[in-house]
Amino acid sequence: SSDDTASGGDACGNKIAFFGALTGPSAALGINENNGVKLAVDKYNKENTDCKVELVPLDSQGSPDQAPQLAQKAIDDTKILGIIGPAYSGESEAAGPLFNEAGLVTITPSATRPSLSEQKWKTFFRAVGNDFSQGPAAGNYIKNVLKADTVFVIDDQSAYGAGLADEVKKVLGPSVVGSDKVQGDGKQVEFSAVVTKVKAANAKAIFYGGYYQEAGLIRKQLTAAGITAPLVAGDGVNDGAYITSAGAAAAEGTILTCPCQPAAEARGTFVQEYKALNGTDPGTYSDTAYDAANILLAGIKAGKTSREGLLEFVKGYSGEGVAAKYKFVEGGELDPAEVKVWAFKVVGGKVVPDQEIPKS
Amino acid sequence: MEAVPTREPLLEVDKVTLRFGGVVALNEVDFTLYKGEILGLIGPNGAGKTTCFNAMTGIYQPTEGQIRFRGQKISGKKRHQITKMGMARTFQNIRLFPEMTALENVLVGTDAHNKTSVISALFRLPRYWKEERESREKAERLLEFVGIRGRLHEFARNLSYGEQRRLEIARALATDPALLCLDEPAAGFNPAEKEELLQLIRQIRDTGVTVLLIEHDMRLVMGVTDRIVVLEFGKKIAEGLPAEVRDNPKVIAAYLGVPDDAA
Amino acid sequence: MLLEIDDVSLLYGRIQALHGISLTVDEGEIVALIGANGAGKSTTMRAISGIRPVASGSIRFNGEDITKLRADLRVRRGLCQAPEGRGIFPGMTVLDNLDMGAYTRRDRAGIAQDLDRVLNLFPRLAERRKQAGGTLSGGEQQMLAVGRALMSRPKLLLLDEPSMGLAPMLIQQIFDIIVEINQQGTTILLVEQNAQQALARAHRAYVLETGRIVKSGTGAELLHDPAVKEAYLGVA
Amino acid sequence: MNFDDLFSNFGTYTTTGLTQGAIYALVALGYTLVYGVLRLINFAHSEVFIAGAFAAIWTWNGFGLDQNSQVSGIGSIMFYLLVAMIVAAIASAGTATVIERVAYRPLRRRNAPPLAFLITAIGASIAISEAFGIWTRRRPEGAPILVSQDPLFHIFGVPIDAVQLLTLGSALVMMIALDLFINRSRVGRGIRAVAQDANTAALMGVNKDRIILIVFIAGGSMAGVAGLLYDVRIQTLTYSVGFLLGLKAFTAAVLGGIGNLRGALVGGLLLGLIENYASGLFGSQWKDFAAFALLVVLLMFRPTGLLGESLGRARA
Amino acid sequence: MTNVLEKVRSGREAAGERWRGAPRWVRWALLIAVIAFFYALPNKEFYQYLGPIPTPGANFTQVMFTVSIYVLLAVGLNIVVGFAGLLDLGYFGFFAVGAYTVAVLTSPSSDLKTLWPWLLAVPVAIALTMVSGVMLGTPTLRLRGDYLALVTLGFAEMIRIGAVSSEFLKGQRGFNQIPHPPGEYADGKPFFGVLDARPYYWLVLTVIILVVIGVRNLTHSRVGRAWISIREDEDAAQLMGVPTFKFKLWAFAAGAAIAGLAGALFAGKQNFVNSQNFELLNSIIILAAVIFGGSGNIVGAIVGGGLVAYMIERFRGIELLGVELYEYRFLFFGLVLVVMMIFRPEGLIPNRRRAAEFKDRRKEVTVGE
Ligand SMILES: Nc1ncnc2c1ncn2[C@@H]1O[C@H](COP(=O)(O)OP(=O)(O)OP(=O)(O)O)[C@@H](O)[C@H]1O
Ligand SMILES: Nc1ncnc2c1ncn2[C@@H]1O[C@H](COP(=O)(O)OP(=O)(O)OP(=O)(O)O)[C@@H](O)[C@H]1O
Ligand SMILES: CC(C)C[C@H](N)C(=O)O
Ligand SMILES: [Mg+2]
Ligand SMILES: [Mg+2]
Repeated sequence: SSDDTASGGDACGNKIAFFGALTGPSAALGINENNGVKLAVDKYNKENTDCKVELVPLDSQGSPDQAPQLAQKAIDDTKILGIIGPAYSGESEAAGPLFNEAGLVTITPSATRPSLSEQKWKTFFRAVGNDFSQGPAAGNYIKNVLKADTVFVIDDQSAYGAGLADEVKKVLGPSVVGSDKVQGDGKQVEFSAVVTKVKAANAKAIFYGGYYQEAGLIRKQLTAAGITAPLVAGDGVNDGAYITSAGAAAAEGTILTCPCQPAAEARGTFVQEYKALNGTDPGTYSDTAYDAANILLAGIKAGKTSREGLLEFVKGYSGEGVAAKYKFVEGGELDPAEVKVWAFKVVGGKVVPDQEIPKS
Repeated sequence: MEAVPTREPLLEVDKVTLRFGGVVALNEVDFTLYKGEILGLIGPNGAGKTTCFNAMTGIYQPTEGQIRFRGQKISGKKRHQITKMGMARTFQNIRLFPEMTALENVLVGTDAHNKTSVISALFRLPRYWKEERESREKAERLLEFVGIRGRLHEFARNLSYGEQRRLEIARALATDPALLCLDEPAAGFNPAEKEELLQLIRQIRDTGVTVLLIEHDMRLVMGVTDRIVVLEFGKKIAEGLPAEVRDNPKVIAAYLGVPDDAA
Repeated sequence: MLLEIDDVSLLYGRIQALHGISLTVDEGEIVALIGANGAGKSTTMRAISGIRPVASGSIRFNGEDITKLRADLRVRRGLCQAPEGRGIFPGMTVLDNLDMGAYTRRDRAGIAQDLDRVLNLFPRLAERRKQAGGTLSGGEQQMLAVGRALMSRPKLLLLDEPSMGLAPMLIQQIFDIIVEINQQGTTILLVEQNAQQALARAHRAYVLETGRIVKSGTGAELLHDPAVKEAYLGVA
Repeated sequence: MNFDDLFSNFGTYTTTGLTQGAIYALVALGYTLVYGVLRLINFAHSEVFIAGAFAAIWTWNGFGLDQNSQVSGIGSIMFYLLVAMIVAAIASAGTATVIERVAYRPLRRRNAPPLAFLITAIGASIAISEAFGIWTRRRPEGAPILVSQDPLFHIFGVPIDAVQLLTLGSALVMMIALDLFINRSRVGRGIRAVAQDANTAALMGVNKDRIILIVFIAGGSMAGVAGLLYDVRIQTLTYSVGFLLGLKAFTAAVLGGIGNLRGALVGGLLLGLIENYASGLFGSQWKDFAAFALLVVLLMFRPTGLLGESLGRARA
Repeated sequence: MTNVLEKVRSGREAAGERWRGAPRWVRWALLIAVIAFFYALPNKEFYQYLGPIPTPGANFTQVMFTVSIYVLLAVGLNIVVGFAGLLDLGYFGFFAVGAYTVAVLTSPSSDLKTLWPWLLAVPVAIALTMVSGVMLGTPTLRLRGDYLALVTLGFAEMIRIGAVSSEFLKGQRGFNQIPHPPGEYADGKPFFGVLDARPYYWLVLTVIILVVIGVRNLTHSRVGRAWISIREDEDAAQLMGVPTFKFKLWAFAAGAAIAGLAGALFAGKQNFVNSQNFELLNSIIILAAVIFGGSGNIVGAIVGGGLVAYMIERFRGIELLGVELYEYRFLFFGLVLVVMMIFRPEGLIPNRRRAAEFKDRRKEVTVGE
């Protein structure tokens, strides 16, 4: 739902929009981000009571099918100067051309599919690392920390999940003893065949590329069948919703990666402020989204109240946020030097930071 | 009843046997239908008359034997091909197109010989216009002929039983058959109506159509047929001129019973 | 009065098939209903048995107003119809079909007895007791439909063209059966195209034309009525 | 194609396939019954199933059990299973009844064409499914682990667990009971009669509405039990799973021969097996593909399913 | 309640009667006015005066494009379901075939790398969908009624899964940079751009008009009668000389071709096509649209397709008590289907055939009584 506590335009009437899933099967991650953006706008408006910025939430439900329509809606509203999002890779793919054509700047805090930056969209910016960093990191963690020499790799065939799994496989090489693909989007709930395969492969670790809903079900069914090998998964699973889906007992010990740092480590008073506004702890990408919003807001503050102006501003931006330092290189990627990948672990029914992983 | 005008065979049923599991519905049935005649096919209930029709029109394949129509074997032919060859039928249990009007039901029949293709219909080429006009005229003529012209635009579903039977005949005639097979067309008619039907069948024959008639009403059968074939338990037990058949003791025993009704 | 129909009209969509029909059937009678194709005979039967709602008028059965009663409840009160077009359950065996006739009955012994009676009446059915109803020949189905109606032991039996599709020998037989069960106490309302036979056996009869009763009288009267003769018996 | 995987795990694929198939079969019965009597693909039957599955979970929640609870003691496990089964059956049968009353009966009264029924069925299905989705905020609900999936014993080296026994056992028992009911009882005969010719059945004294209600209740209860078994096996329930499961169950019904009760069983089990074998052979993502491919191929050779139609008439 | 309904019905019928009774030129004028209205509709200068009709939560022109695609699909499916009586639950599968054909032939992400222009790919897409219609139809059209329904549904699902899982069709990763239809303004800007949906809408609208004329011609001919006779009684149709299999295949192929065309138009506008565009629910929505509007009637199908697609989009941006109704759109959609069917089981604008029936009845009465 879209309660706009942070909104409130005025004479200036400038707006920014968040583009991502706020409802639907993978909404948890989108809500994390939207809350971060909300905080940024809220703070901005408190400081600039004379010229506020309104936040427009655009709920894509994570579906590429909805994305072009929604992008068009954002483009039609000429007061919208920039977009935080799209949050997922699939919808980014579908909406990107429209934003590019309209010259409406987008900063995604989370869509990690590498090829997004290769489309020659001049409006695309990514505030996190991509799966070329996350994938190898996850693979290295499995190899070096878990020391698993037999790994079973599963993915959900999504734009994001399949790509990530491929990167992991590249790093693990021959230790991948089996792999399988499942259907995402809530289309599959019965994974007995996967379980059978994992069991037969006698894997010491399992990697899953996809989103938290399916990951939870797979973990649950693996555990029920007596498989105790740890599950490793990427940022798409990195949320408490995964634990709800898998059940606390089964989820325990799962390793989750993210090309980001723990939100709890964010600098300054971010964590407290976030909690005060949203009533929950920040989740994966809450801080990145907050930072991305701040980049746009900084531009607006600097008087870049046209789309071209803001786009130029973002392109040339360089500065420090609560999660990282931001500077965009070619294709809109975050400066590789600034990319960090972290591993998290489910302990006691909570996702807690485990350690930073070297990227290669 | 004078004898058959020509002896040119139109339909030859040649030692046809048809079994359903244990039931032998037709047992070496053998008869010939000549051009221009009206042949009656009679026999007790369950004797195999309808089954014989079904074998002729391609609904069942004979277990043994052959059926030849205009010298060609029927077996292996598609149902619609058999119709195009010139055989048409009505059904004992009425099978109209219930949600089509009487007119359209007949038009489907006329379409059997029309050639309008999807392309010429799509672009309304001249052939389309010509065939539509001719078909419509023909259909109206046929409805007039069977006496339900007034119900042109009525859905077939809404016609009474008797009207539906008439429509079935009109639709069958619309396919320009050489042979018209009528399965108990008079069922559900009262004697006066049967009288009309008798006239109708004669008229049909007079337009050059050969008629094969299944009917239980002996007055009608005697009144209209040129020859009669009698089946019992799937076997042919008699064949001949109406008067001969009527007096055949076998037929009386198997079928007619006390001959008061047949008078 | 077992059955009393008063001023019944009936519509099919916008077509009015019955225009204020009134007729009565007394306990123990055979009443015949004759008329041309489309006159509304079957429609009258449908109104009585309740598969078609009437637009106006009333139907009383056995002293009770059944105008608005559901069809199956009318059967429970002893009113049974053998429908036009036979209504055989095609996927059920001959025996199952006959059993369905006795659906509302609970007296096992009586049912068994009636089953024997029907199978005796129609030995062909006995022969085919396991055959699916839908594969019977037309005449066989007709026997089954009549036999099934007998199985319900109705007070009033509605027969819609019971002789249709039957061989001459059987027609004779069917009419004999009708008289016989009538003598055993079943009242009968009979629709027949075989008007000669029907009128000869009916106590009373009605003539229907385009949804209206145009004539009534005893069977013998109508049998000799010249107009009826011409219209329905054919000029013999 | 991974024949290795298929052959080395053939036993496990078989047992899991049969278990899944048993659930399909139970749901398929509801489709087959309603189809047989009303000639209607009751699309809303998937939601009848979902209602039972949720009812079971909520019953456990009512006893204070959530997905993280551990229950021990055969007595209390049996108790929880039994209570939930009854509640699920009632909830499903109730949902089915409501659907029949609200969505289908008015159409019957109006003599609506068959396609209209299909659309109300679809409409009812979408609406109910969405209602569950909104109610559960589109989140999955976890079920407590009541029955352990640790192997009880091995047959030819294939582990067999209690969930599998429970599922297959209940499905078989329910199915035999239903078969006897339809083929041996008077009401069963009434059901078959309405299936073939409802008007004539009314002329025989059969109360059509009552028969239809019975059919919905019978099919509904089966679906409810299937819902419970699903919960026990999968341990998680999302509002949207009904659609695909329902589709599979209907596929199973058609595979076996729609309107044919035994066909539903055969079709369900076959479908479960094929899905699992295909998962092994081609990968899990091809599982549903295999299910539908099986359907297409089988119908090409047997246009009325494996065992043919029986409740209603074979279409002429 | 029934009274009101009765009144509505008689009012509608009266309107229908008047329409049929009106002189030819009046009907033409009205028709042209309606068509002109729809051409004008996506212009903001026009629709801003239309009160609640424009969608508040989404770009109205985009919505109209979606609506027009659904209308086109409904017109195509109506041939299959409404006329030939073949229950096709997987119609959207053909739409997918059309869209994918264009994608594979034109997109740089395709393995083929043919990079055709859009226009060249369209006839191939239509031909290929027709072929796929025939390929699906040949083995399955022997099946009757609901078996066919399930097989077609299975087919659509197989296409979707195939698209998700096969390397060649790129799954969710999809195809991007699919080119647009050709054409330039005087100043060299492309006529079919990314942001303005109007040209696409106009294109589809024009296609719809042409397709409707074609379908109308077919149904008023031997071909249409063959379809309807098959729907009514297939056996009897065969015995009346209708090559039923051939005409069923034609119905299937014609329906498929229209869906393929719709898919090609969609891909040309969308720029990006992936497996998530082809959910099973879409097939069901279109079927619902056809029957909702009145199956067997072209106008009914158009109205049904338009209303259903519009209805779903209309919920976007409406808030009630702080919740956006868009989330509840399918709940409402489902309820509307149920309620509508209960009150108008024959669809909003039923069969023209019934109208003919009434007309001639009127004549009968004046003659007979
Ligand atoms: N599909 C079938 N399966 C089994 N028996 C069948 C089948 N079709 C017909 N029969 C049997 O074959 C015999 C011949 O039936 P047919 O319909 O040809 O009789 P008929 O001569 O037309 O009788 P009627 O005058 O009563 O219509 C009947 O005894 C019937 O029961
Ligand atoms: N289902 C229906 N819908 C619309 N009109 C119908 C329907 N059934 C019958 N009719 C019409 O009602 C009138 C009376 O039909 P009915 O079947 O009662 O005639 P009938 O006297 O039994 O004739 P027959 O001797 O031909 O059986 C006929 O004009 C018929 O067209
Ligand atoms: C929100 C994130 C988990 C999204 C994911 N990284 C993607 O690319 O789709
Ligand atoms: Mg016969
Ligand atoms: Mg009648």
